[in-house]
Amino acid sequence: MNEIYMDHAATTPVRQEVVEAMLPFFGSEYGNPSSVYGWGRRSRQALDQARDKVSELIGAEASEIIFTSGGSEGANLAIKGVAWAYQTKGKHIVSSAVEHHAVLDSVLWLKKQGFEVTIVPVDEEGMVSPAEVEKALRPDTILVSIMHANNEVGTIQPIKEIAEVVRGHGAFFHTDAVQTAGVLDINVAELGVDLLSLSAHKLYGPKGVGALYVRKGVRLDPLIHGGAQERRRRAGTENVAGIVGLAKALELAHLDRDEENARLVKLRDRLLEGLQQIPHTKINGSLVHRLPNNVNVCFQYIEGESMLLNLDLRGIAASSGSACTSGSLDPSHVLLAMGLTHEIAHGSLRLTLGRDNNEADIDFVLQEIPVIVERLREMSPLYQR
Amino acid sequence: MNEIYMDHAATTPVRQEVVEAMLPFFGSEYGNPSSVYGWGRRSRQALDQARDKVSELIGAEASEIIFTSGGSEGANLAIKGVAWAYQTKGKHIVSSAVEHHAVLDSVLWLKKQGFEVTIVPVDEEGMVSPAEVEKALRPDTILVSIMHANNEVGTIQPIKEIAEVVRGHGAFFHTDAVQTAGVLDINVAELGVDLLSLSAHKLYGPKGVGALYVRKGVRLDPLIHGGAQERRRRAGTENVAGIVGLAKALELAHLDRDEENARLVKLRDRLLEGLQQIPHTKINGSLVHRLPNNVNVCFQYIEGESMLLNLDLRGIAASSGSACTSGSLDPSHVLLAMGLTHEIAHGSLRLTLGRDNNEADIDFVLQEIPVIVERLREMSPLYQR
Amino acid sequence: MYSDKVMDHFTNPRNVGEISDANGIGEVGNARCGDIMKLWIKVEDDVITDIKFKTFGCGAAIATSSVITEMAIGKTIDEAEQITNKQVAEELHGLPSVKMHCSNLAAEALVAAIEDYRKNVAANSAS
Amino acid sequence: MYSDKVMDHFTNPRNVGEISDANGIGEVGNARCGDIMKLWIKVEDDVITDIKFKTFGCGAAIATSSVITEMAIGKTIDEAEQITNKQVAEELHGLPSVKMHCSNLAAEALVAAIEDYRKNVAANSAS
Ligand SMILES: Cc1ncc(COP(=O)(O)O)c(C=O)c1O
Ligand SMILES: Cc1ncc(COP(=O)(O)O)c(C=O)c1O
Repeated sequence: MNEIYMDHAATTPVRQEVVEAMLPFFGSEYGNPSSVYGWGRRSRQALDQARDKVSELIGAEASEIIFTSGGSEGANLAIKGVAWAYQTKGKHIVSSAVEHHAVLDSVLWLKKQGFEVTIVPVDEEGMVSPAEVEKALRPDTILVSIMHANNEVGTIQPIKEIAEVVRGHGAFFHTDAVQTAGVLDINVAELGVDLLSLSAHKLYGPKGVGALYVRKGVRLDPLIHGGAQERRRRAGTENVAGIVGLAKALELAHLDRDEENARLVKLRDRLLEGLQQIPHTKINGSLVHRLPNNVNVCFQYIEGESMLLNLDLRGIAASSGSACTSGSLDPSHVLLAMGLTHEIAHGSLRLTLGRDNNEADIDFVLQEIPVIVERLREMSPLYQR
Repeated sequence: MNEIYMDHAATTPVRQEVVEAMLPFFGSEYGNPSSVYGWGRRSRQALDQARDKVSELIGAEASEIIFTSGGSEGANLAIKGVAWAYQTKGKHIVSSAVEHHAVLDSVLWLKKQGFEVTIVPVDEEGMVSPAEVEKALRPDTILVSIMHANNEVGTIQPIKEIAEVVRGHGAFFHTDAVQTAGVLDINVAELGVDLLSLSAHKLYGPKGVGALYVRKGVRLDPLIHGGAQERRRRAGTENVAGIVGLAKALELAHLDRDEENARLVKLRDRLLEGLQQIPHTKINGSLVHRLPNNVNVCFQYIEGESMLLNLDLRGIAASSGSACTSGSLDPSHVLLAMGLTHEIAHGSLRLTLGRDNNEADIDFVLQEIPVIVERLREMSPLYQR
Repeated sequence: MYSDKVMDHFTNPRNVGEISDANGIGEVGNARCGDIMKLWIKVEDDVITDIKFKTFGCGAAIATSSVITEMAIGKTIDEAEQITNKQVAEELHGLPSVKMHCSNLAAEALVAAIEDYRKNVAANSAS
Repeated sequence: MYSDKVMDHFTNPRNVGEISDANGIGEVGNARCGDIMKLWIKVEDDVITDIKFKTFGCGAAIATSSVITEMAIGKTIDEAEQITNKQVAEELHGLPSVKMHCSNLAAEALVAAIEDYRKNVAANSAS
């Protein structure tokens, strides 16, 4: 069976060039970058080069990059690190209702520890408005965390405008750029953010490695204490191979970003158009401020996981905001925050395109989905023709 | 120039079989283990198998293993996680003066957050006595963290005895087994510990991955909040390749552990004996309760980093508790805790052997070191013949 | 994640549909939680002679609905009433632990249908 | 980590040793911090005509000791006194930032030696 992968927002394959860049650091170049001898210096050099590359690609300085174990650690470090370091200045944090759980749950845990939290709502397209953020800010607000683009519905937030509002109030601003790194421009000066987190495995790099940008002058308590690595802000022997892979993947992504995005937008729109032909179907998220690769729809009267299983039986890999895929009872908090009812939110399907997809894939998917939807609706007690 | 690596306590090369086990998970098997489709299920299966293997090798159940980004994260999660989860029960933590900074700095940070800490001293061999631990325990002690073997001087602690003392008082016991995993028996039931952390790159696996054992029933607040991975105790897309590599490396280590240890002990003792011929030399750590691969000596009148640089010029990779290698002013806290003076502690040299070392390496090192020591002493204002 | 037997019932669900002259109908779950099961039974001489279902829900919900129709058919209503969610899961060679509670409503739906049948019988004999 | 020039001075340190008839000796640092530098100078007509050092310390400590002997020799003591730790680091094409403070005591050792020389001269002329 032909397998078609359409879940690039969940993770991406590691590009061959990236694997090749990593391999020496599993082989002969295994030195600990903290060591003074040859092996150590060569690892250190690879690490320095990776740091230079990543910082350059996001418009930062090398000293402003902390390598992490991924997007979740980056968000946790940004949020808890700033909260702990500035708790004497204030204990109020602002975030949005559509953040990834790495952000939301960090913020909610801090709440349990005595911080105060305001969660800003979104509109029906999943958009955060700068005015709502402004309303939420207080004199004791120390940090605002709003994601760059949403991982479920692909809505791109007005980060620049929000950053301006936040800066005006003297709070720090973190953005979770896990879904946009390698896709959109994440120049930190342009965006005006103080902290930005990204993850390699979402941009054709390896799993288990990421980076956190921290603007010079912003203090952080470490999440992981210990050795003096990463300028004492993140202890632990560096994942040299992974970090080299991250830098290579980000570099490759930038080489043909514009062409690739244009190609993806075409495929995406073809897919969106085709899906809209299915009756009782709702497109989720903004059609204008949208990631080039994201399609998110709800098919009324059916449940997402049974959709996914049927797609899988036909070799199509996709994802859902269905409660059943996460083992919880509630469907996607993102779709609910956008005002969808539980019933409809349960029937969501996310298809996220990538480098390995082409028109034939889209056409195959558009041929299969209506059949599956029809079959499941036939089985549904909610559906009356 | 022939390069001889004698810093296996710092990091180890990844074994070829381990790299081969990892490769598929960079290539075709890139699925996110949380996904329901084929790619996801295959990644999940690899993850489950790795978890089964690791848990089996340490005498635990699969559900008791949390995969981490390394030894530092493991220690931080164990210590802060238990501290946060049980802070209403008590706020007192006990550790030792010779712990790795991942443990020491976690404990000291908690102190800043309002916990109370007792640091147990060690004897001149770097040994923690169960009686000293007992003395430190209080009714409000919630956690004790004592390392299994020390990374600098190789002293192996009486973990079983300490664990018994701690259990008798109803506190939890964490051991940092980063230096012993793959080398000594770390059966958690035998040892009687509640938490145990290990790191892949110290046992011929990849950097940036580790495991934390948490006995069933011990609660932990996550260090990294977010997705439901690792039974909600450690969020973030799993480093599948790294985890597979960790399991493979631990498995391989167990295959010939006894033979390899016997071989290393012979090499180690040959090295120790040779170094003792050099005048004004002190062997550090226990000669009886010692890691099979660890040699740690102080050469009076000279400083460790200049020693390392000279060794490096002859192709020998080693390490030192010298202040100058860490950028601090104080030499190794471990050597100072063992009662060495600053002067002598500055002149320490650590040689840690591994699978790639043989007798010829030992003889070469024993030929070079006396020359270097003599040369540096000639240059030293402290040395009078 | 799912056993082969679950996948078999998911891909080839038995007894999908409605029974126009059913004498018992049970519906459990709600759309809020993402699972609704509706069962139609035809009971003759206290024996379930026909049974059909419609389900809105995940793979486990569909498979448990399907398998319980096979387990119930030919049984007396007293016997059928004894079927537990646990037995349904066992008949499917197990369900993932996260699915045990939220998506295994089949036994409850069957009980609801039998109760509905009994009510109908009582109403008919009273009139 | 270290520049080639540092490594050159570290591997081939210039002017190691003592001067038996030195007329100025300077010693700075302490063993506690892991760095001790001792400098011997021979001054004739206010010019440093010979200089030697012994150093206990790391690579940077040895290299800075070595290079300052080259920088100082042939200079008048007034000129030599002006040499700063920063100039020593520059002469070595830079030092790692962690080494700038703890291991670059060379200029201070030279100043101490010159002061010792001045004291000796004063003492001699007084007697
Ligand atoms: C005893 C000990 N604990 C913890 C660590 C930290 O492990 P990692 O570098 O994998 O974070 C190390 C090594 O650096 C160690 O030797
Ligand atoms: C928006 C967003 N933030 C954070 C994360 C977490 O990244 P990671 O899985 O690398 O920890 C993800 C993906 O899982 C994401 O999509």
